[in-house]
Amino acid sequence: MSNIIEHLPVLQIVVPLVAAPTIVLFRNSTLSWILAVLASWFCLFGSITMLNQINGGGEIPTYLIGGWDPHVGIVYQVDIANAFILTLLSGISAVVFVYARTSVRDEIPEAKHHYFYAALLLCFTGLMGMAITGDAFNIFVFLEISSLSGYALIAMGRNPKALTAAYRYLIMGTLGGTFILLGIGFLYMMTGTLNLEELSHAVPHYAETSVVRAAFAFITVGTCIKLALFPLHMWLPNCYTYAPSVVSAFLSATATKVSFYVLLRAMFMLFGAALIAQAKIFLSFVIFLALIGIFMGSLKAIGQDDVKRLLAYSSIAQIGYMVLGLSLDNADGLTGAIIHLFNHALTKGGLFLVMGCFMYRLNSTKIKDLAGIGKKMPLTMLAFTIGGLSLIGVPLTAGFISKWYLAMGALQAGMWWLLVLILLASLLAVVYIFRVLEAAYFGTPEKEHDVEEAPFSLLFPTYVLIGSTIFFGIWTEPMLGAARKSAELFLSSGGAL
Amino acid sequence: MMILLPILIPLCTALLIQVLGRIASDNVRDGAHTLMAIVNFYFVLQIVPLVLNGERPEFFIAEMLPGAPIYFQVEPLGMLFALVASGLWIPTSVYAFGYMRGHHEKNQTRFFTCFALAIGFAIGVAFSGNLITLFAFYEALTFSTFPLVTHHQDADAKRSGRIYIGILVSTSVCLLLSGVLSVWYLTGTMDFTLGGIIAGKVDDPFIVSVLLALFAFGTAKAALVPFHKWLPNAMVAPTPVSALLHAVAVVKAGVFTILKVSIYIFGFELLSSVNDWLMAIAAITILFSSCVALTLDNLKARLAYSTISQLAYIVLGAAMANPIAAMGAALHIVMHAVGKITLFFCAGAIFVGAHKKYVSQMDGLGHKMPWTMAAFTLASFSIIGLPPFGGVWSKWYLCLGALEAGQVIYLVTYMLSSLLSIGYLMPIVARAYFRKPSEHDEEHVHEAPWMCVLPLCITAVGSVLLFFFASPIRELLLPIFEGGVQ
Amino acid sequence: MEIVYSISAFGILFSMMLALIRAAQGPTVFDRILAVNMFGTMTVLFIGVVGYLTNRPDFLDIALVYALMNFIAIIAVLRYRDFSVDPAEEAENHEHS
Amino acid sequence: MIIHGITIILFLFLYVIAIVIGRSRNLFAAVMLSGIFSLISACLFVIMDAVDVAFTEAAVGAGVSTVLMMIVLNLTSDRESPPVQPKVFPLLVALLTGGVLIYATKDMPAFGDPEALIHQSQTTNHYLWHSFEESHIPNVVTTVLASYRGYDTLGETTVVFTAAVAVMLLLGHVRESETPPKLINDPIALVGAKMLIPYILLFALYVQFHGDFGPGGGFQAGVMFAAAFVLHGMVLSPKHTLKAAPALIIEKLVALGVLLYAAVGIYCLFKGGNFLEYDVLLSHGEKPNPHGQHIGILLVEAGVGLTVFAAMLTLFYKFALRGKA
Amino acid sequence: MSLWQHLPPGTIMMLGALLIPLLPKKTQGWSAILLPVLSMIHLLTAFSDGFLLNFSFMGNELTPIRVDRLSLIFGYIFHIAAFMSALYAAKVEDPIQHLSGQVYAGAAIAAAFSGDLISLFVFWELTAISSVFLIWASRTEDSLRCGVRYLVIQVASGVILLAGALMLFHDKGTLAFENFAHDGLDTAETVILWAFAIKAAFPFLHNWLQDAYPKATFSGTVFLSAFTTKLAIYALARGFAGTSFLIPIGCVMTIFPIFFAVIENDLRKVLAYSLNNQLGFMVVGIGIGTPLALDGACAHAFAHIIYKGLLFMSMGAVFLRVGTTEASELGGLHKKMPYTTIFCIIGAASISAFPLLSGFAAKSLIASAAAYSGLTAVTFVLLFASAGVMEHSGIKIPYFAFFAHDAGHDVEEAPWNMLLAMGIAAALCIAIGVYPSALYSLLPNMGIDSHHGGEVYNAYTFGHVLTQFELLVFAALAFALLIRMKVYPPEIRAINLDFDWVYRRVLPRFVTGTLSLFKDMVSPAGRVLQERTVVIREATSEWFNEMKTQKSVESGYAAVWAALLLACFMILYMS
Repeated sequence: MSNIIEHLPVLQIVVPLVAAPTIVLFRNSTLSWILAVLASWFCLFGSITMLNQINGGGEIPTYLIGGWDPHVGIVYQVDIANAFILTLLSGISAVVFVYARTSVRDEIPEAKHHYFYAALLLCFTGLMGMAITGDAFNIFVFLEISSLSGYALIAMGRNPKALTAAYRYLIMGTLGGTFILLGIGFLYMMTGTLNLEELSHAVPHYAETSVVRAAFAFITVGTCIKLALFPLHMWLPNCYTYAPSVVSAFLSATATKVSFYVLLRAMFMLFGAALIAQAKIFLSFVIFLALIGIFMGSLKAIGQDDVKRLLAYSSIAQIGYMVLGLSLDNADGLTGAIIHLFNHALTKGGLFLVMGCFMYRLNSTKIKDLAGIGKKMPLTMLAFTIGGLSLIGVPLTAGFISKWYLAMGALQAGMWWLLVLILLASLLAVVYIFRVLEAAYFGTPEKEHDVEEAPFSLLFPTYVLIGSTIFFGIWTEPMLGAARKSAELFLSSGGAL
Repeated sequence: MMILLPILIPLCTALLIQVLGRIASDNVRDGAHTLMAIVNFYFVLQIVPLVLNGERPEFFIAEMLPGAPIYFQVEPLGMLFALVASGLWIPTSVYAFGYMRGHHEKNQTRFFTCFALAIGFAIGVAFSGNLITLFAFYEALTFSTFPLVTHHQDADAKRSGRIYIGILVSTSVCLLLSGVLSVWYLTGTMDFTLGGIIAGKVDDPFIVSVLLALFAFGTAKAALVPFHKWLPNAMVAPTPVSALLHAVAVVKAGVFTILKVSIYIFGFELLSSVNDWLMAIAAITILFSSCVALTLDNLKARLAYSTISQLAYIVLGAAMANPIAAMGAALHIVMHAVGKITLFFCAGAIFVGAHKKYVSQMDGLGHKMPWTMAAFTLASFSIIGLPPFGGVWSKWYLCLGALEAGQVIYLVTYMLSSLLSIGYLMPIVARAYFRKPSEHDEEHVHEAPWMCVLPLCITAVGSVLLFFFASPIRELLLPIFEGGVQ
Repeated sequence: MEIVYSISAFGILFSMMLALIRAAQGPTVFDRILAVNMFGTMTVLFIGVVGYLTNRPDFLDIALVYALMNFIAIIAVLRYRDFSVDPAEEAENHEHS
Repeated sequence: MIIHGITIILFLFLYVIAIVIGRSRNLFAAVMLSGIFSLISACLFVIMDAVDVAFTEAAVGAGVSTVLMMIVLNLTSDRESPPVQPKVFPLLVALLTGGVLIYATKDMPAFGDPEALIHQSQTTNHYLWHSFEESHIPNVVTTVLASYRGYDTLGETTVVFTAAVAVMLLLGHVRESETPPKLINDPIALVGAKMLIPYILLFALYVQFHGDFGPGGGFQAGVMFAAAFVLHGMVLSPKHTLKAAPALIIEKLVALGVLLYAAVGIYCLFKGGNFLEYDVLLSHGEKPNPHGQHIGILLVEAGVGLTVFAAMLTLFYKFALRGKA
Repeated sequence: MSLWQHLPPGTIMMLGALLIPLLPKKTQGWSAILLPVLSMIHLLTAFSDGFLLNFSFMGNELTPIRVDRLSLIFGYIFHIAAFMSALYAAKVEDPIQHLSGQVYAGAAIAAAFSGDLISLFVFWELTAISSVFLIWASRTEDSLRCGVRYLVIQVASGVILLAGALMLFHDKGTLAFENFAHDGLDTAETVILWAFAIKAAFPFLHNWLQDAYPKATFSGTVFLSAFTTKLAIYALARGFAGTSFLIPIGCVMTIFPIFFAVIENDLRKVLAYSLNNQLGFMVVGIGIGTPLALDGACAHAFAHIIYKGLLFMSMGAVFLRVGTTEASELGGLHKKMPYTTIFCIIGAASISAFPLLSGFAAKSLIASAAAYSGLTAVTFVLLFASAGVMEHSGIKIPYFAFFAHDAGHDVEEAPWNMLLAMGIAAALCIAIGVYPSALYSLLPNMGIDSHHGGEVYNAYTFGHVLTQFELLVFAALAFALLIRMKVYPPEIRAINLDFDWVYRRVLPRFVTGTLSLFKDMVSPAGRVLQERTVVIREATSEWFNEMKTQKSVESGYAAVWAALLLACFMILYMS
């Protein structure tokens, strides 16, 4: 333990990983919460430190777990993209875990609190692990951790439908996980290595083999299931709708994002160089899927009566944006995808936290129950408004930055029509956000409900996230810089996909 | 920092109002509102000497996008717009005080909050130092005014609110943002630069035309013809909103944007090669909306169409791509603002005092509401462009600009529009003064509360004063148009 | 020796097949339980044979585990299967499927 | 050649079973058959020389899974409701996925092909040729599992822990059945089981520690340990077992196992090494340090065993103590 | 330069007028009389011939005050007219009329002293704005509409002036209001001429006059008759003196109103037509453009303001007392309103150019000037027109109003202030007629008759007087004859439409037509869009509902999708 900084990469994972069993050991609600929060804060501190270091031109030395060489053991190789995602994950957790205290007390039976926090931490650990690791199989292991805990967390929703939702997610998730595992297995079979770095060098040599291609297909579909790309999104709406507020917020902000990151990594670092010839047709196919996802998600969001569900569908649309950025295959588009990943996480996380506030006070997130709530819970509603604006992509909010870059990407790719579609789609966001705003501010409640403003312990974390959407919409340098560098890293490491 | 104050003060005012709305009496809240308006105007005035001295005070907030920061810079045009918006905020705040009380409106705290926000964003538009900042505040302005449009919360208000937000946002996102993006993509900069930034970078007239179309139609706040519908719809809002926002701040933000884009993004030289169709559209807008105004009975709707037509004056001025016309356009922002705000004030005062909103009901109001109708008359003259009212000067430069551009037809358009505006404004005056009021009115009509009447008298007098004291405004603007005017 | 091991291996496989058919067909619960039990036994034998066939006698460890597990599984079936259902009905059900 | 023949026959069995399971609406039959399925696959693993996997498959797939599934069947109906989606869908899924998989085999190196890169790679070579000198453990699988890729194993242990947490989260607060299921009134089973349990436990310990030399290790041992308790719970009643192994303690053991594993890693940090760098244990500074490796592997295997055992038992408790809905 | 010299003449009236509404109702009218007096004093004391005030404003060099003889004579007469009108209206209890009347007069005066086109435009428009209230003040439905029409046309004149000024400024860089007729007219100057032409009621542009004047209040008409058109005459004299094509225009102007006047029933409208006809004389004078002709135009304007004011005053008195000026409703008032009758006859005689009355003194100047310039035809036309004037104004007005058949109105004589105003006007008519050289001395060229060796023109030569008498006698004969033979157009209550159908009918139709055209063009698209959105909404909502109902199959479908996608990607990667 000579230098904690030196071990930061692994501590990012180990600290929450250790915290989870510790929580189970102590079986105390408050203590669980404190431990979870501390763990997430530690991770946030760690990832920011690493991000700063890399952003400042430094490098994080490859971390050899068990002291073994990369080709023998497992290594953590933190680059800018890793650090970026880690910062996002731990940042979201650091806020959501704080928020969890009040919300969990409201939604989860006391006796299960410690399990809940343990699962939350495990999920967090899994996602962090997927993001940081430099080993293909290790990705799968952490995917399993995050998925399993995710299923359980979703099932904790009060609505009985939460169980079914979780079950469906389990089926789909397992399918995805299996596909990914198959893909990794195939790759290992052909190359004899699991180290991503080595894989990326080795795979191009075997790009022509059916095994590697099948591996690519499996990994692509597997990650697409996990990130809920249209048409593999079906598990998502119910999960986000019926999960406990904290879980909705946490998963919506992190789970799909990490999957996207994995897809990104696989696409650019493994497949990119290998499949140059297939790039064009492949990309147009993905653009097609992404666009359908964007429009379908937005359109369905418009039709929803439950705001959580609405947000869930909007997530599908936003995922479409990210994938779109990926498939544009240029620096701006990719930057857009990565920064949208970040911004959307903040925004959607914040919005789901707002939903948590409503759940706490109203026990419902149905639009008709929210009628006229703007007056009773002005601060909560203000948070929703800001988040909604960010979702729409209004300037000075984070959402704008990402849409900007996506649009620039479309321009750079010479696709004017795409620019138009992107902008049109963000109008759909206006429609569904304003449906809620209209009801909340200008609707007349069916019956006068006597509710108060959400408690500070909920509002504060909500505002941290919501505020950050504004902060990162104006002071974009650190994150945008990281996103851009990540994009460049991806583009240079795999060649142009 | 100093130039940030006029933007921040209204935003803080919004906050203050929210707080006061909860803890203090309504009078305290509204008093604070007025006070802050005055303070704000004071700070705006502080900047004027700097700008007159040729300085361009600037303030850098953050590098939002690399090379496209959130950045404020005060140049004469923006200074002018800020002066108008913040200056007219004071009478409007007093007026709103009286109006909202007189009308027993609900949700007044929200109203004043959004109001202050809108002013802040409008000044933000004015002080924007580059296109992206301008776009940001333009959008913010849209959203901050939405609650004001739907203020009454009834079905009508909601419907109008949807149209309002629908048109404004869809145009700004689909067209204006595309335009901004394209400019950025094509030129790599978005800073406002005298002489334009596109010139020299893009030479295909088709692309320039498309860009121009994106900006002209994207700025739906300027209410060019296919996208003008939101403005009449916005009239469901309480009158102070119609007055300050939908006659001054919001719509002027639109034309201000077009003006700025034409001067600083396209540059006159480039613009003059592709401006034909835009001028035609603007001219059509002028005539069309004037004609529509002639047929409307609802006073506020009529004024709204009049506003559309007057806005198109400015767009036409901007489109004519010469310094003189642009000067006229800039002047018209001021002149029309003062005139139109008075008209709306009057419409509101009539609503408060007489509960009338249709022209056909306004017989004989002049005797019961002498001050209001006198102000209405004066402001009408100003809108028509008669001397000795401020409207003359802007029209003078606009027409001169039309000649400069070699477009006599648009000179005729301006002239014709003046006549049409007589057609839709003067009958109201005539009715009010020279028709017998109905017997019912004898008892129920009374002058609006003094808080409503005082501001409208002030602005009416202001429209006269602007005729005599227009020179400073010209002095202020002259640096932009150096060499073009005289 | 190898021949012997081979023949026994195939013999065991054949018996496994028979057990399998019974387990698949049923039609009663008892048929299935018995078939599974028998199949487990066959597996133990089979692993033993294969172990010798491939010269890896340490596979017997595994065979041991199988025997244990087979026992436990059968206990579980007995313990948790509700035998109150009429076997005939069970058979009928099977017809339908 | 013979082996090939056997393999083919076993695979045929697998196909048949899979199809029968797919077509059957009788869940009891399906459970029985899936037990057989896992036995056959275990045989296949053995033939493919993946004995550790076969071990696990037998213990978990054939044993504990069957038990748990029986318990579940006991709680619900054993008839599957007719499917909602068109029947052609599952076929489509199978065909498409299978098609891709079959396509993938086109360029696949032949099984056991010594020229295949997987056998030629630096990684494999290191495992095969250097593992003994580095850890003095003859079973390469154990070294890879617990040391080279010990971090993955920590992850897998965490997966088990996660599963346990998930189950506890979902079933943590179930009402216990009011009328406990009837005891098996069969003295043979009772006596047989009672006699067997100590040997199972002993065998489990053997598996735990024999992992260094042959197939076995924490995972398998944990399952065996749990199997003994499960047997106890079945022939007597889960409530009796609870007295021997209180649920609360077992739950804590799940966590403790993971903690033990992680603690080893963290201890390595404190000793100045990297995470899970066993070389620093019992170190005099030399490298490689087989003693350190050895003790490290022993400890983490213990952790794994602990977690797996406790997790399995927890699962059993949660299900077995649950009354029929 | 004192402060007073910075105030253009007439501004005192305008500013003072603003105070009128603040005074007690009874005193408003009386105090209004003071304003022209004060303003006159201001004019006389502060300015002298040749005074110029230059200053720079909005980047333009402006000359808001320029005093020369041409402007002075109009300044004087405008003051006189304002005074008379104010006196006439003194008892009216309507602040708006006093206010607008004074502003109107003041603006006209100021316009006459404007040295540049912007100032001219400002006051030009101000006359339009202020005068319209005098029309509206009748408070009838008719007058309200008419006022708007009037305003539109007046402002149109203003904006055309503005356009012309702009074009001039753009072309030549000057805004000076000088004689534009030196070297032909270019576009800008033509445009300016059009502006003047509207106000001067040139043929086909004249209808506002006959439309509006009869609809104004009885006192308002008096104001109206004095300023607007005469200001235009001033402007023409200043800017277009010697523009020869004004001569035929003027001739037409003198002739055609006669016919309309003869058939018109409303006597005020008759007067309005006759006003038009009188303007024709002045336009001819300006068109001829010789110093004498210009003097004639000015003198005629001067005299005309007085006698036409007088006639309108008398008709106003009738209107006030009887409530109408329809000839068919009037008659026999001479017994009830003897003074008014007398004053009216003086006015009528004056306009008919009886010698010893002002009309004669003025008109003969123009006729002579025409004759001197060798424009024989013009001279004859003017003669004919004079006869026509006699016909409709000189005889018809007094005859039908005060004599003819007795309509039996039992009314009082006009109030004393009105009589006084009429009296002053009548006195002036006579004074000028008797002693024309006083008027001549005020003229821009002092009435110098260059044809007769540079002496002041002498109207009372034998030839002049004789010709005039012959003319008058024949006209009177003709009238008597026509009446006798019952062929004189009867007084029918009807509105005679002439050119004004253009803006009464065509323009509104044009507006509504364009609008409906627009609607036709735009609304189908809008409707289609609306329908489409409805259709889309319905379709999508159906789709939503469908999607909502399928629940349990989702994961099954998802698996199928996954497999399909897998195959797709596989194919893509293989290709």
